[in-house]
Amino acid sequence: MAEFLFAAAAIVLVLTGLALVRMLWGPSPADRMMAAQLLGTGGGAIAILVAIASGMTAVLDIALTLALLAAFAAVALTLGEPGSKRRGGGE
Amino acid sequence: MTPATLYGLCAAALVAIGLFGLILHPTPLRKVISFNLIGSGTFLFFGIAARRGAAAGFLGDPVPQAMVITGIVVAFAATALAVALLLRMLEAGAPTVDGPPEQPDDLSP
Amino acid sequence: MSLVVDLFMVLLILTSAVWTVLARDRRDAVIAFIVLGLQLSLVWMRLMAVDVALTEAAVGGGATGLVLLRACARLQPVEAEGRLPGLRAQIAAGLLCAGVGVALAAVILAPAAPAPSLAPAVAAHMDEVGLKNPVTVVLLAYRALDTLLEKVVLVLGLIGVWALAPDLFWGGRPASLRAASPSGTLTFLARVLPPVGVLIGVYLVWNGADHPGGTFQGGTVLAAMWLLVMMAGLGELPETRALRLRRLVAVGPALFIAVGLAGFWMADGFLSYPPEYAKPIIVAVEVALALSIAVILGLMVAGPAAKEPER
Amino acid sequence: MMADATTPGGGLLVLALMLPAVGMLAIFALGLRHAERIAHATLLAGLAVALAVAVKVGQSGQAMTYLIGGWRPPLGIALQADGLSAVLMVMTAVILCAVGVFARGSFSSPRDGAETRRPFVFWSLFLGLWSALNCAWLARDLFSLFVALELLTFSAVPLVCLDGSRETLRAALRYLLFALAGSVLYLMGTGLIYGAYGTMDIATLHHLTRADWATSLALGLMIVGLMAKAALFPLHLWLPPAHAGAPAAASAVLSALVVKAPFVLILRLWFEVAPQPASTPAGAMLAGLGAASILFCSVMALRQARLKLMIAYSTVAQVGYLFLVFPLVMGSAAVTPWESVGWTGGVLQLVSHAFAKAAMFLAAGLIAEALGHDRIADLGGAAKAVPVTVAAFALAGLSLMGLPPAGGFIAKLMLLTAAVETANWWIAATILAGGILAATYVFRVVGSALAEAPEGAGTTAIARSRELAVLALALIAVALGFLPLQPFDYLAIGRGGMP
Amino acid sequence: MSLLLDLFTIVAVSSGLFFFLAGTVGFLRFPDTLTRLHALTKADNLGLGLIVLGLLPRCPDLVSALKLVAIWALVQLGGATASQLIAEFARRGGGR
Repeated sequence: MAEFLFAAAAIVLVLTGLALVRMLWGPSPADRMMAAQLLGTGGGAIAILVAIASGMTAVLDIALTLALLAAFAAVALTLGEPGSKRRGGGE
Repeated sequence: MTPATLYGLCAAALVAIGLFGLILHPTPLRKVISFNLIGSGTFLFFGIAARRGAAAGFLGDPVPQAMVITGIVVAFAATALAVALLLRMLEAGAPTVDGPPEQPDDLSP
Repeated sequence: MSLVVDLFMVLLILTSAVWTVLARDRRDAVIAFIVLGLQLSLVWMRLMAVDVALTEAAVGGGATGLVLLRACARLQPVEAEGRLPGLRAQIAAGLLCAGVGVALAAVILAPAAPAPSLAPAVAAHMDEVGLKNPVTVVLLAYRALDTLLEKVVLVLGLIGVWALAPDLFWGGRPASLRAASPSGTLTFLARVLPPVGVLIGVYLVWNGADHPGGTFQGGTVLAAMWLLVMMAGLGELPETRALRLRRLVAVGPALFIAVGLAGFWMADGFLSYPPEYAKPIIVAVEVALALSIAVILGLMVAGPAAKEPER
Repeated sequence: MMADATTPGGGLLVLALMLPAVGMLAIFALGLRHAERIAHATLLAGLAVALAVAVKVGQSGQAMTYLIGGWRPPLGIALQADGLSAVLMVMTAVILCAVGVFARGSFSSPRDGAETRRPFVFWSLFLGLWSALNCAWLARDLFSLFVALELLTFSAVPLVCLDGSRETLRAALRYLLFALAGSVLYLMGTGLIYGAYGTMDIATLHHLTRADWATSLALGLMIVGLMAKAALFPLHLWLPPAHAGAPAAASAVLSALVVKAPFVLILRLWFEVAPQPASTPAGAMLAGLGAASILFCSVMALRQARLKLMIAYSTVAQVGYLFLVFPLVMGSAAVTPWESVGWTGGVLQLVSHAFAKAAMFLAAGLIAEALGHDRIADLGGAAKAVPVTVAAFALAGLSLMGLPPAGGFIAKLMLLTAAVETANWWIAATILAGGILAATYVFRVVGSALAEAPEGAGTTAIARSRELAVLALALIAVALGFLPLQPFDYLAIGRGGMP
Repeated sequence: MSLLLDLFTIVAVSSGLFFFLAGTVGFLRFPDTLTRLHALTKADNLGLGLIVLGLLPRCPDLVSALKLVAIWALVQLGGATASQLIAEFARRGGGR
């Protein structure tokens, strides 16, 4: 069973890893941030699969931390942007 | 090849990539990000030393792991200080470390 | 099989790293750096360093990402993106960096055999400290001096950030963290998440004595929750002159030093603990440190005072 | 010498490390009202501790050791004061005390008790800096030394931009970026060392290191990182604007003490960690860069229009002298390095430059306060307005030039002797040329200060105690010249067990 | 019994993987930001949810099980708010 769970973790890694393509292509910052979001969720899934498969329950705390801070980057992205009066041109 | 060796090579690459950015990027924020990249690679060196040193029932040598935690704290503090400094410099009107001092305030999109 | 997966992981990491350096837009670079932090936390898990993985997850995804994104938001309207210099400089620098990378790789490929390790020494003296998490034992007993000085570094860093305030604003509040366009979603999150987050933060600190976790991981989570409340506009940052705040910052390092000095007559000397009380003392120090770390990190992210102190 | 056990009185080393940190936290937690009082009490206590350590080391003829928490290296961390550390500790304490007296004039808290930025930041970081320096002198663990370097960076950088102007902010940011790059390279080296030897303890490493490729790379990375922090040519670009932009009291500490810490670390790496005999080409390269620092930055100093910038360039040049030590010490196989003239000359140059440079920066600060500017061309009248200060500047200048009877003279003479003995003629030529250049830029200032005041130039009165503090530093720099011209046993204390 | 349990885990985890696959494919292929956001939430909601469901019976103790549920709940909360925020951000022009 452990092998199956490890394999599942590997598959999640590959699938969410592909989302990296969106991070490169964008085109908007929102798209890139969504890629980060998906990778975060994937990271959590990988951590719990590994934790249960290996019996190292401490690894669950990694997933817990990742899950807790999942929305943090998205919140930070929307800070002061672009509601402020001085709108900027990034590119 | 063991995973530790593989990630060690990855660490070497991270250092090289970060160094490239640190040398070439003209703006301070990008230099700070590059510094963090080098830092990540450096921490990984400690990590593979720890993993290779697994012994006495531990899956890794805890001493370098503890050092990495200390290092991450310090790197965060350095990043926060550098960012505060560059934002303050911006208010005082000098956005780059070695580039032209000022940019017009209203770049239109 | 597993090596193929590792290889894929390395590929992902290098992609993020290269993009962090090459992305045109600085915000894209920061997002790539956050992604890199997530990936590195998985790598630390793979290297069986759960304590470090927790730290990386809390700092890379949380604290550092927030600092950098906030900087982007404030730079965006004003500062133009810098461009990398011309091709010739890129090739020269690239060769230099590749040289460094290859030299490092060569060292990695020829490891010392047998690999040197302090793990047996750590294990041999664990009983004298009475905790079961070896990393915490190293941080708070064997190498407690480093940990103590690192807390002093944090306080100095905070003073350094505060020092950037204009004279007029000294002692006032930092610039508001509030999102420019307040949204109901954010408010909702900031009401629901912190209670859970505080629980998890406390759990990480408490758990750190015997299982992976500890002061810094827990403290960072607590700081993140505090910042979330500020960003949603549900609370106001304190004035930097407030003595209660200052004492909260100082309590952790001060208690650590006091415990260390008490060791001169309670135990074998500076930073040694009487064996029968070692665990409760260390836990008490950890709790105080976590509190201080949470406040320091929050204040460092918030930045120097940006308003005149109220009369 | 292995750090096996805590020696009697070793607790003093802990006090040296912790007292300033406690003072810093107290200032932070109690607010400004007590800042100056806390700082001065800490200064006195710290000076007493440093002197006590020096006396104890001298009496016992043995290094003092303290094992933190009773844990023996390589698991634990050892603090150790050998002869060199003791000298550095006393030097630091004396200079900081003088700067403390000087700074009362510029950073006193306002009468109404409201907290203001500049005094609060200055005094708290001043004490933080002291902790950092003592840690750098005493720690015998490569990673603890990394933490010491970070402490140093975090307390030094904000001092640079204390006045908040655009130029100083830019200088501070550039300084921070160089310092961080240096730190990360140093840390990388320590990581490789740990991977190869499984310890960070210097005494343990001394018996372990092999002359292999991994060790060379690790040491190379660490030394390059430290070079950036010590502002060795061509990594010196950050220093002049940073040291010139800081307030005089801070500049004095930065130039006299802060740049010395990375150099001392290089010294330790070179003689205590690196497999012996150390590589000859690497030593020659360090000396070559040192020589380039001396020549290039002395010429730059000559070309500066502003006094503080001139002094800052002179710092880079004088730090260059320190790096000449490496090939000079290797040549003599019969005697251990610390019994050689070259090593002693190098350490003496470090100490005498520290006193001389602190005196010069403080003098420049007083001159600028008195005249309202620091343009070298318009210094006329300074000798009349602040005669003691100008005299102190000239005395400190003697030391930089290497003229008798100043401390710099004997230091440079020892380096010169060592260069001749080891037949390093180009080093000897550089030392002489550097002396002539230094004489030129010092006399340029003194000559200008002795000139008549221009019509209508007003001056501000300066407290006598501050002038005397500057003079005291300059006199110490000169007094070092009366030491005998031979290797000192004191500096070799604690090195008996080394090959 | 144990066979049945294994089967349950395999089915649930595999369906979770399927939703991750669907989410990623949609995220890569859909033409505009908002529809991509929809694809993303599928992976968050169902992918992780099913994996947690499949792992629950294998938890060695109650605390781990509670943590699993907490992780799922936090990802739900975080994912929902994050996509909401990103959507608002994209609608405002996304800093382009």
